[in-house]
Amino acid sequence: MKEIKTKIIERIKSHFQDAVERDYDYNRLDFSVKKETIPSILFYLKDEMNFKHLSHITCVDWLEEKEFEVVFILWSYTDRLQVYVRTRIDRDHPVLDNIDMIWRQANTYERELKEMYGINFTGLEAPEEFLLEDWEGPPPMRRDFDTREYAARTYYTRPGREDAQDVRETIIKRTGEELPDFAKKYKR
Amino acid sequence: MNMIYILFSIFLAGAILTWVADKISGILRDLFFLLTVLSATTFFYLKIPVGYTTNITLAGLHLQWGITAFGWYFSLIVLGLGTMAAFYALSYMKGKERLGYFYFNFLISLLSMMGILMSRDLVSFFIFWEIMTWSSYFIVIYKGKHVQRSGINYLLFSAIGAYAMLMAIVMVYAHTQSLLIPDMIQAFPFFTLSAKIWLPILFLTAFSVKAAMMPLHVWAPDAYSDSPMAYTSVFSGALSKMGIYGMVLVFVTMISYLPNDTAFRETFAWLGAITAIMGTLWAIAQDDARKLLAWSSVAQLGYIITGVAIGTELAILAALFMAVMHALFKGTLFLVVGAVEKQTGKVKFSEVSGLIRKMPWTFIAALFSIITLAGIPPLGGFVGKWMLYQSLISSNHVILVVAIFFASTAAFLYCYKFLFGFFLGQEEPEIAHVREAPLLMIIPMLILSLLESILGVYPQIIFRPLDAAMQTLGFPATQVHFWNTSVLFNEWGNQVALKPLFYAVAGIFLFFFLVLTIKGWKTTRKVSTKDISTSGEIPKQNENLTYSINFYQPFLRAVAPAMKRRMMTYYREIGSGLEAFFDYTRRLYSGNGQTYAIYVIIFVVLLLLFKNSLFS
Amino acid sequence: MGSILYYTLGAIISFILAFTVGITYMGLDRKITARVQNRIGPPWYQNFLDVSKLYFKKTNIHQGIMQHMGAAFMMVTAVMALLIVPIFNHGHFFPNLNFQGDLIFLLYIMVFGQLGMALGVGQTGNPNAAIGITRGLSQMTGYEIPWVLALVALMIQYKTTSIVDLMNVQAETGRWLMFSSPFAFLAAILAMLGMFSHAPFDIMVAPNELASGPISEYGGKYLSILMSAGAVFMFAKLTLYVDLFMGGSSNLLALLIKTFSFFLIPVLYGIVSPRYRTEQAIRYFWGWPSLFGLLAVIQAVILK
Amino acid sequence: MVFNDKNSQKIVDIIENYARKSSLWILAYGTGCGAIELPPTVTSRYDSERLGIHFGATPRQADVLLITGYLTTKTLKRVIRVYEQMQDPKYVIGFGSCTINGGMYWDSYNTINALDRYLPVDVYINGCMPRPEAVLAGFAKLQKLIQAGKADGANKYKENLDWYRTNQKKVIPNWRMPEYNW
Repeated sequence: MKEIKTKIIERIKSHFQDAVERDYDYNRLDFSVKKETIPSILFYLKDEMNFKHLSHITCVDWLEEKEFEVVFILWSYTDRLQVYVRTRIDRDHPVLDNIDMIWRQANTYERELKEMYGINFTGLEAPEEFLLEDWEGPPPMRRDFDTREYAARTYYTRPGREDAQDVRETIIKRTGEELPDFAKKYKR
Repeated sequence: MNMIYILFSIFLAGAILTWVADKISGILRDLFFLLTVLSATTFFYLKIPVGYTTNITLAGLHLQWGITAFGWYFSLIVLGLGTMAAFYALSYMKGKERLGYFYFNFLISLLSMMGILMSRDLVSFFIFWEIMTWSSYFIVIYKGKHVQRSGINYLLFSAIGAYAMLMAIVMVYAHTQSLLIPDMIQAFPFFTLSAKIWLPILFLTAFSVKAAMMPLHVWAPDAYSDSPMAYTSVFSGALSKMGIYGMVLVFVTMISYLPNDTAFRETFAWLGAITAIMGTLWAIAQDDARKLLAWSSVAQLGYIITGVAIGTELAILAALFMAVMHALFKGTLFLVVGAVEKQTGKVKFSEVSGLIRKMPWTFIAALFSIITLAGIPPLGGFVGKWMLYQSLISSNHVILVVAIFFASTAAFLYCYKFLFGFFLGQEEPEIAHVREAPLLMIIPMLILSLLESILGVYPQIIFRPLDAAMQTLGFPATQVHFWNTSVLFNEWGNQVALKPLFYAVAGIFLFFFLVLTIKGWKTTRKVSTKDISTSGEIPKQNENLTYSINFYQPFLRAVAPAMKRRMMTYYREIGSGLEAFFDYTRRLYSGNGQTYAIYVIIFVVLLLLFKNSLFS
Repeated sequence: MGSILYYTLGAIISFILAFTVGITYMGLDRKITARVQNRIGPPWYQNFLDVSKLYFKKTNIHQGIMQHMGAAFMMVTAVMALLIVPIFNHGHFFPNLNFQGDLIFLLYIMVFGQLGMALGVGQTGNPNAAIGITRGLSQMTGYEIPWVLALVALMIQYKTTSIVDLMNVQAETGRWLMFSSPFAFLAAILAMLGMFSHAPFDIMVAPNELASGPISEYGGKYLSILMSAGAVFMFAKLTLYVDLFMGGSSNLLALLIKTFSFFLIPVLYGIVSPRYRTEQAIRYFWGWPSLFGLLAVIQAVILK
Repeated sequence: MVFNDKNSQKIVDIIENYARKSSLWILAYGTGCGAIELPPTVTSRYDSERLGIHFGATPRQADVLLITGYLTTKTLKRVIRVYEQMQDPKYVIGFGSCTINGGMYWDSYNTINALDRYLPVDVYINGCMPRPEAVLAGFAKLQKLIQAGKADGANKYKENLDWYRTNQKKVIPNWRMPEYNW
């Protein structure tokens, strides 16, 4: 496994100078690249390195750094190795290249990310709304979206639950941890 | 003045006038066409009584024209269906091209069918037979180049039949020195054995091509579905019955005198049954309504052939009754397809659905005809089916009964497919503009379907001429009560009284219909076909939920082994084999003088060898 | 006029009898199934409650006139079959129309309602319903073969197509046809499994797969009438089997015992069976059952 | 059926209500996590069929709509349609705390909190999730209500349609449902 990993890192590094690798697990590799490199590195991984399977596309909201981190998770059946390809994009203008010509199923994940985070994939074909029907608010998975406030505004809340606690406060009370600064801003 | 001459002159003059009038004015053409059909029909039934004969001597040949009760019975099919189809055609063909050509051939084909029924000699029989083939061929290729192939197929198989018939006629003339059919029938018992065997085979080959029996049926589905529907109803309803007409004559008059007629009858009965089964299976697999009906015609003619081949009195009765019923319902169904085609422009089940509210009268005609086709009481199809089963059972054709029963059970599948595919299912926005067919098209369909239901309760209407026809064929005129009541009897004395059963069915239906309707009349509401339980999903307006693709897939999977091979493939193989053979023979003509010189020498040498070996 | 009244009265009385017995049997079916599954199960009169509840529904919907009539078509078949099948020996109860009791007519009138019902179902526009119908019709081509073979064997052997005559034959010889024509009996019994569309052959109504198939758009009074028709039809078919193979019955008790013992066959077979796919069901019927039918025909031709 | 006499109408009502209460067909429409409690309820262990309770396949045949857990706005749309496709008389059972006050999803951006604002609930069954015993107890309560003629949620819905519609349209902004013709 070690040799395979080294070989993969070498080849990727030789082709994509901006790739920063991270190796922290037995069968997992991690590359961070610029967002312009995304289609070419994915193509390369699929066609040359045998990472035939796109497991998932997911997103992390780095609110403090004003960035989204989009993660492509790939799997190779021959090497039994998982590769994460990460890229960071601007949170205010989240645009990324559409990759559903590489994997057809990427279309589904991209539509999900579009609805849940508001990331625009250039040239994405989305015939209709996907998971969120009739949604008019901001993308709900962004961390600055206040779901409790939204629910209280939109849905009737039956009286009797006013004492409901924020689960983070309970945890802090029990463990004595410090609440991070960014979290205090969205405290309930 | 001879009445038969007048009848033929009406047809011929009418056809020519229609053709000429087409160049002048459309209305004049339609008028001439309709007048010809109506006047010929009226003239025939008023002026030509059963038994009318006339003798002609033409170039030394003694010919005879006349009408027997048997021919008269078939004339009901030809002229009845012809008139209805003619009315229908006026509206159906409106706005199409080359109408003079179409109407001319339509009339000529009616003329030729009447000619066949009135020929009492083999020469005019053959000539009319050929006219019928050609006129129908011209209508098959009416639509232009893309239907050329089915036309050629049809003509090719008809040619096989015609050659067979011609050979048979020559054989008969060699034996009897007369061309009259009665003479042939009288002389037949005294023919040599080989003639006795070959003559029926040749005649039956000719007739089974027209009746689309199994190995010779391949032309039928294409030809039926490619000609205009107004003519297809005559084509499938009446023209194919000419084959049955001939078959009955052959089986009744010739086969009975054969020493081993049982083998002959069994073979043909089984061919008929196999035709019925395979036709039904292929009909189930079709998506095109015209093709479905065409295969169904093949299958239905299979039943009739079985009945004819069995040859007992009840079996022939059943076959002849079913011939009329088939003309009625298959004629109507083709007209229905024509109406749907005219109004929506589509003939495939997967492309159109939910027409019941748009074309209710067409639906009623289709419903009655389908019930008749399926043989479900209390409509007319049941009478024929019942007599056929009884005749098969009482003559101990056990496995044949089951085969026929399987075919008619499987027929429910395509019956339902026809009604469901066109008229039921979801109402789509694409058919929102569809209107009911014009009155001139609906009325013939409704008249025909009304006849079907009347014959189901009062079959004696058709049994009376049928009885006369049977007597012409030499069967005794027994069971007088049979013709005057609506009770069916079999040979063991079991009976079905149709009238009380019909009233019982109607009464029970009305009672429960009323119960259903009265209960909660105000709170019963009608909803659209989009308001169905789809697990809460709301179907969009343009979303077609009708199930019409791969309709009977499980059934077709179960019978797949039987449908793996098609007869057409074999014919194609024979065709390509022949082509290769001819291609090889063509090389004999090398164009080189030396080669021909060798041929001559070889020929002479061979002659010498033969002469020495044979005649020395 | 008097005879018409007599027949009508007979029809009503036999309808009530068939309805009661049929619905009770349906309830008993559920009870037996429950007991086999180690449940208590519903009371035996549960199906009466179901039918009446459906009939008492305050609102009803239909998708068109054919659906409105579909249930009535089904009822016609059920009642006609009941009127033609002799319920008691010698017709000393109301003979209804069974003086003509013709088997071929019966075979065909049985299809009348099914086709009518299929048309009604077709008009609902529900794809599940149409799929159910295609499966049902396909399966029918399967079980008709052994069933017709069995019937033809009986008809040929005893030279009659009338049910009454076949009953008289059994009365005269004193032997039930299930013993004198065992192969025909076997073929008919195996065909009966499909005819009742009970468990292994119930793919046409598969409730979880097809949302109960043909009846998926039927509710309220329509479903109530359909269930009643099903009960009456079932009783008519059971009586037909009793008449053909057990020599009919001379009193009510014998009728109930005989029909119930026939009824148990598909029920018990169904409880322990999984479900066949359509083509498997068709091939099943064209296998052993048809072979038994052929043997029956051979026996009939030999013994004729 | 028209009975002018009050007493005979009463008798008819008793018979009709008895039939209704003894034959409750559940619509097999599983929402949320509660649907998993139904298999034990209907199979050998608890055997609800002895009370006449079993599954009907489609809304046309069913009498009882079980809301077995939280309802997202997306599912609510379907549930409303299914409920309106059912035939009178029809009953709704709210199942689990999610239907009562939102349960553990009370602050989620896409689940409704109180079912009775959107559909007329006849019986609530408490618990997260209610055990089959509780389910049967809930059905017994519903049967009592039906026999007493008090389970008239459908009428309530019909009479207060405007109020229900307003609530429904508030959470389903893009209202594309076919109109419900009585």
